[in-house]
Amino acid sequence: MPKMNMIQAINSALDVMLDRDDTVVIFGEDVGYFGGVFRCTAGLQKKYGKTRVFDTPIAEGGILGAAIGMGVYGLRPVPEIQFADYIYPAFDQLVSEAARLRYRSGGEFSAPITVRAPCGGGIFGGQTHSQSPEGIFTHVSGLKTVMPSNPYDAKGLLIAAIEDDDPVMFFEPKRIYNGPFDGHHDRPLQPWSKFPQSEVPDGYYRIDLGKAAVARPGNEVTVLAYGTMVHVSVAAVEEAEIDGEVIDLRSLLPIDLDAIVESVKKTGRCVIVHEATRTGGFGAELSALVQEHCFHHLEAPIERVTGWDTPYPHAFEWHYFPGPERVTRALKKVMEG
Amino acid sequence: MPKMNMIQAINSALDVMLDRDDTVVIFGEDVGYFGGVFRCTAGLQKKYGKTRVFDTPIAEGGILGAAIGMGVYGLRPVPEIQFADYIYPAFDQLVSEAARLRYRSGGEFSAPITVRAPCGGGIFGGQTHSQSPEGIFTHVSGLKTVMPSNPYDAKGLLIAAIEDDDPVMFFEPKRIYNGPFDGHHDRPLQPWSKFPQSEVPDGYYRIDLGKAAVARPGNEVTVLAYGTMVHVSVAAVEEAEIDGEVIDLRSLLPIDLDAIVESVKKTGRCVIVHEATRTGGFGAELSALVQEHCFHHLEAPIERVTGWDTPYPHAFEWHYFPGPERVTRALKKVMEG
Amino acid sequence: MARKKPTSSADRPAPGPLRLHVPEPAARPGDDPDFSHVRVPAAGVSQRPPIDASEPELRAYAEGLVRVLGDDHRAVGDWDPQLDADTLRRGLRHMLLTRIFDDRMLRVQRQGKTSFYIKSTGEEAVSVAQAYALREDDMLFPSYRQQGLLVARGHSLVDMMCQIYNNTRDRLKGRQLPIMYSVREKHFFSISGNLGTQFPQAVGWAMASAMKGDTRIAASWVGEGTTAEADFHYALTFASVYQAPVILNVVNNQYAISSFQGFAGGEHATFAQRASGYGLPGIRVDGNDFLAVHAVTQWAAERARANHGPTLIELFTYRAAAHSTSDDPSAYRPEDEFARWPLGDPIERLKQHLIAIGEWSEARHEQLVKDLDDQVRADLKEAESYGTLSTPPASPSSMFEDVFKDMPEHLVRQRREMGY
Amino acid sequence: MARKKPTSSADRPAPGPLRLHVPEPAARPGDDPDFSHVRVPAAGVSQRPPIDASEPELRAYAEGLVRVLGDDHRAVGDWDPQLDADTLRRGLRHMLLTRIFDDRMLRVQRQGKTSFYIKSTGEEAVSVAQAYALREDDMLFPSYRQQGLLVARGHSLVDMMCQIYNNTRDRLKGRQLPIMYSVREKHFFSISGNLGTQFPQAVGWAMASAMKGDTRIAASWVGEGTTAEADFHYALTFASVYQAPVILNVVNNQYAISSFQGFAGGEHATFAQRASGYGLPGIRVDGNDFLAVHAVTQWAAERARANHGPTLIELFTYRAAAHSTSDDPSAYRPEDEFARWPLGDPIERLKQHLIAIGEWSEARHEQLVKDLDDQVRADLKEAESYGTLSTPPASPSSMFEDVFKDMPEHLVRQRREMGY
Ligand SMILES: Cc1ncc(C[n+]2csc(CCOP(=O)(O)OP(=O)(O)O)c2C)c(N)n1
Ligand SMILES: Cc1ncc(C[n+]2csc(CCOP(=O)(O)OP(=O)(O)O)c2C)c(N)n1
Ligand SMILES: [Mg+2]
Ligand SMILES: [Mg+2]
Repeated sequence: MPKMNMIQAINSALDVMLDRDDTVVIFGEDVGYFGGVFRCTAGLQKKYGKTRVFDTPIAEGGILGAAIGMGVYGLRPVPEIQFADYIYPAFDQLVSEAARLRYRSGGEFSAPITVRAPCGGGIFGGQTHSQSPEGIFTHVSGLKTVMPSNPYDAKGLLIAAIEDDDPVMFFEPKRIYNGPFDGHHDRPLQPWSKFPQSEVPDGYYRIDLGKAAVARPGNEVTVLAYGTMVHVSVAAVEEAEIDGEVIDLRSLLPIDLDAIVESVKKTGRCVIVHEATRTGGFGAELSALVQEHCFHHLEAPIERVTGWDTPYPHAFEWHYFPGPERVTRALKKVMEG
Repeated sequence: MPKMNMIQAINSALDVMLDRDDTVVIFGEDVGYFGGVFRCTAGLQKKYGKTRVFDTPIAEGGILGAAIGMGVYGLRPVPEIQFADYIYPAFDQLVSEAARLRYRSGGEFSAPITVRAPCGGGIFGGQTHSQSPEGIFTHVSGLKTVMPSNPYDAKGLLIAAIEDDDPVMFFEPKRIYNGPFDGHHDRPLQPWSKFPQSEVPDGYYRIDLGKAAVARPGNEVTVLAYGTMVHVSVAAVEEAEIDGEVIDLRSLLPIDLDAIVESVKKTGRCVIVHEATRTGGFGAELSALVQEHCFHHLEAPIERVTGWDTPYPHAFEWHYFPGPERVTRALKKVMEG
Repeated sequence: MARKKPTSSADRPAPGPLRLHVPEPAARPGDDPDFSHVRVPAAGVSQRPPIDASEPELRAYAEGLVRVLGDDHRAVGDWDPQLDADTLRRGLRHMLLTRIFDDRMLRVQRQGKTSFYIKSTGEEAVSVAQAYALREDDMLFPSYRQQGLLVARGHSLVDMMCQIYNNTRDRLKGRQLPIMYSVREKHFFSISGNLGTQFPQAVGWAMASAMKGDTRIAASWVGEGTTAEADFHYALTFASVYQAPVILNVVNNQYAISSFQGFAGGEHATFAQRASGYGLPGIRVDGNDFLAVHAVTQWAAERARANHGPTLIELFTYRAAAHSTSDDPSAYRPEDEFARWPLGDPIERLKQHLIAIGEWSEARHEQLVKDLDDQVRADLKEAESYGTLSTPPASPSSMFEDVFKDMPEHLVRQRREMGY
Repeated sequence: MARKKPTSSADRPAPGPLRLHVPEPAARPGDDPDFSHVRVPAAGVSQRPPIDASEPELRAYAEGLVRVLGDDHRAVGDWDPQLDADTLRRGLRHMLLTRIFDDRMLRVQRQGKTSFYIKSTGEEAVSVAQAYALREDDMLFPSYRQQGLLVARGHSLVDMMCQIYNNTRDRLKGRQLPIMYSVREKHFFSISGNLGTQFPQAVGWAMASAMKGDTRIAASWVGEGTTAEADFHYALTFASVYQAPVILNVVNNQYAISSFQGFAGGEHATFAQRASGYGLPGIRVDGNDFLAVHAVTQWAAERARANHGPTLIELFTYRAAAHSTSDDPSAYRPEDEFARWPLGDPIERLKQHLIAIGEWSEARHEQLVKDLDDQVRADLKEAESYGTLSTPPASPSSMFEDVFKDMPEHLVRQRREMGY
């Protein structure tokens, strides 16, 4: 089995889908000839030609507007937004159009697009190369939102997203493109090749959207996380020497409520971890869901460990980033609570 | 004391501020000569001239971009977005610019703008004249978000918003412009003039942002609501014959956590009501906050009564709208739970 | 280099204070309508250029006004599309049908049978002539004021009425505001309430058609007010970069709700001129001249289909009715402006043309109006037999469908919570 | 009306399949650089128009290229701003200082002392000459590649370095990526990481200045790639509608990261031409010609200050360095393109001009380079004495400040949660 990091796994998913389905097209800023600023589309234009993989003007709203039109024609566009922080100019096309099209047309038209966007911080990118805007999209009816945490999942989920007949926001935590960063920024990053999730089949496979995975089984407390925070949470659980169960949500919408409820009912305690700002983040929804469905099983208040409610401050990146120390503190608190 | 409906109270607030502070300027689509599609700016251009109150191109992003520039110059712009549903083209200027400017410039520059936008449904406006996007903005660090529920508050909060040195999203629930709609769409609307909150002083006064109000005191359950839903909630409490305390949040960010916690600690039960879609809505944040701060006082799971996670369907407006019947059901459920 | 000017503008004499220019229309309520700023060239003076002409060669068309129907109601000049009399009569019929339909639907809205309506009165030539100049399977991305496209493509009025009524036969299942049609089999895209979004979508559709070596082109419409939105710029940029086979139409009906076209930039350039900045041809056409609209659209369609790229057409017309049933134009413009509009009424002009060429008469016209009125009444009756706003389509539980292709668990739970 | 054409295009013979056009630059890595498509008119041929000329009179300027410095290094023609030798030497000094600063900061980034850097190499005339043509208190809304504006306004390099280092003297308190300066006292607006947002903001600022009867104007800069963003369109629309006193600059340095300017629409029109579509003058200028840049900017500033409205200037130049320290241009363009760039190097050209008019020498130049290098080294030493990236400014608790003017309760709680 080939070993792939997350960039290679994403590239492989795109390659597989371009090959299987000639309605799949890929475009975005610098994705064509150059192969993307993170190299996720490297080699694809050469292999599939300029009408399947191409560069675009710097106009995220135009990219999405055109993608929707292509989707209506019958293609499956996979546009890239260079950084998730730059998705806002496309917000109207996403929220008012892609998300609403099937509904408002009574099912006559739809836009089966997959928007890929690198997200998250921890790379000293400053406030406009570090954001995690997933919580804005999960509030929008009609969009699916996915965030993988490892190469194997990234490929399987991306293939499922492209095959999905609804618009999917596919966020790629750039901090773990090369290895499962666990928040210990002062230690060397371990490359993906040292981990089993880097064993990625060359060919086609899919992971259905809406199914969580248990990243680390446990009995004492449930940790809900996704993306980079899965690795931070696993590290924190190990370091706290608490038998925590870390659930990797993978898909935020649809959400695997059954997996969450089952785990929390078992453990009676819950910590939610995400990198996005706290207020109104997806952690709020998770907290609400857990207390709605597990109220009588909860033995302590649900804790949220998140980015602070500030922009991502460049020099204080590691104070902002919700690292293992903060997760550990929350774990201890719920164990006492 | 003059009697004002909400439109008149908003118009009065704008009038007072235009008069007091010559840096206040008002603009937007159809707000100048015509006075706004809801008439909130009627007469103001005539009174203050075309360089204080004027029409704009149909370009919400341009309106906000220009407003920020004016704010940087030293003005206090009060742009109107014709419907909250049309705010998305301005999203980037709001999120990446207005919200971040003070922070990223280390306090050198800021944009003291107040964005007025009618929101909410119940007027058969269909999916693009009915939305309640406040939950998207409360997730954005650097923005304040306000929603009044009556004429007196509307004027006092709008004046405070305009005087605020940070950007404020000021959402006006259009369903209650003319009277305190309580969700009984099959009964005639009572005009504001029949209610004490329509007694609005002509002159200057302000209601500080971040302070909730008790719309109806009670002991058995706390209902958290804002905008139109305050009236729906009060009606539901009365009809359910439950001694509920309805808290009118007025300002979502900053939020009056003390008032919420105090009430829930007293009642031990909580129902959250908003018109926006549920998943990731502001209700999720409220639910998370309540369980974080009142966990040991809660006697039943917190309930959320919200718009469904669909676009606002024109023909099924009253099935979508979270009316008193649904709130009553939730109240009964938490009383049993 | 003998004389030395001051080295920095800071040394120059201080100029006077700056002033803000705020556009002002020529006439407001109470004023006499004033269209003296509208230059109306004679019909027939503009030459039809070859379809592969380059943008610089075409630049004059963006400032001109293509007109075919002269004051004597004869078709003149190079742009005359030389349509046969049957086609012209069909065009007249479709324009009239659109107008009668609009009038009738306004009335039912006033009766409270539906919540909202938007008329296209005065702009019927735009939709009908443009539909005629396109192929039946070219894809249309309209705004809310091109109901004439559906009429011209022979779509069932009953079906349109059922959408307006949100009744049991509403194909959009009660989800949309009246007139926000979507008619897939007529290649008529779902209308959005958000202005302008369809413009880059049409370009994307056209790009896809080109990618796939198809022969179908796309056309889209926005109002002149909407040109200020980002989507207009995206559409022109993408259309230019990829030379997409698309026709981008700006219907300049002089108003955007209460704002005259000066607030969209119309004081300083025509809307067709916007195109030249992107290296695209912009053509301005008398939007009330059925023949001119047809001819210009056909030219643009041929150009696009032959891989010579996109065209922006400005259709110069006048919004004769209120913006919508929520609007009262007497608050912001003189009441009798339409009567003084220098380009007249598109229906009247085509009628007079047909009479002038001996292919029509007042009597036949009167009969046609009556027939169409009867047809609309009959259709309305049928539509009402399927219910009006108070008779919603199917079950409310259907509101949870089509959010996604397959209903996710959380919507199933919410539907159950609603009692289904 | 004898001959009848087919009545609908549907009856015409079916055309061939559509094709998508995807722009392709003239040369890729491995190819010989090819600038044969760049037309370079001789210096001095363009006439300086009156500042109140109307847009149609100015249209040719959008396709031309204003040039003052001839091949013989002499200043020729009507646009010659006739700056005195001191000013020219100061300009040379500021351009050189910018370049040396850039080179030095790239080096410290490579040493890991900061996380990121962006050079402006080859584009120094844009910032420096434009700053000279404006008043000191005109408001600047730059992109990330106009550090030369700060240099020209005499801002402290140490202060800039401290921001780049995010050290204890970083006036932005460690919040921003390096080079995202904000310098209020120099009327230099906070740079945004989001492309283009400053463009409509500059227009809004200028509108405010006009509303208040002020005399200060605004200027803003975007790259040619950024013209595709909505904000470019908003800026031009609002500037046109309100005739705002603003200068909107497009720095066409041929590239947007890896994408050549064809992906922004440069194959079909110049970027200056965009302006004409809005009824605004667009002027294209040799961006590597210090005198031409100064002259055109001064013209636009006089025009704006005299209430004749906004101007769009396209500064035609070449991005000699990588996009940023995160970029490697050898992957997408020939290595030796800059050497073959037909408009040369702005510093070299001004130097040769000064030599040609007898106001400079190779020896003085060498000395100047050395002096500036020493200055930058000394400044760097001072800046480093306040720390580098690993020495953050103040306490991390400051990260909760300035989100709002007054810290709301929830941030106080979060700060406490962080341990402060
Ligand atoms: C994004 C957005 N902003 C504002 C509106 C509200 N609105 C609806 S129609 C309209 C005027 C449009 O004018 P124009 O483009 O000239 O088209 P016309 O109505 O004249 O056909 C406005 C402002 C909207 N629907 N969408
Ligand atoms: C909204 C947004 N989209 C994308 C980016 C990523 N990005 C940063 S610079 C750049 C290229 C800009 O090119 P251009 O406008 O030509 O300016 P130049 O770098 O050449 O000066 C891109 C795509 C961004 N910063 N903001
Ligand atoms: Mg219009
Ligand atoms: Mg560039």
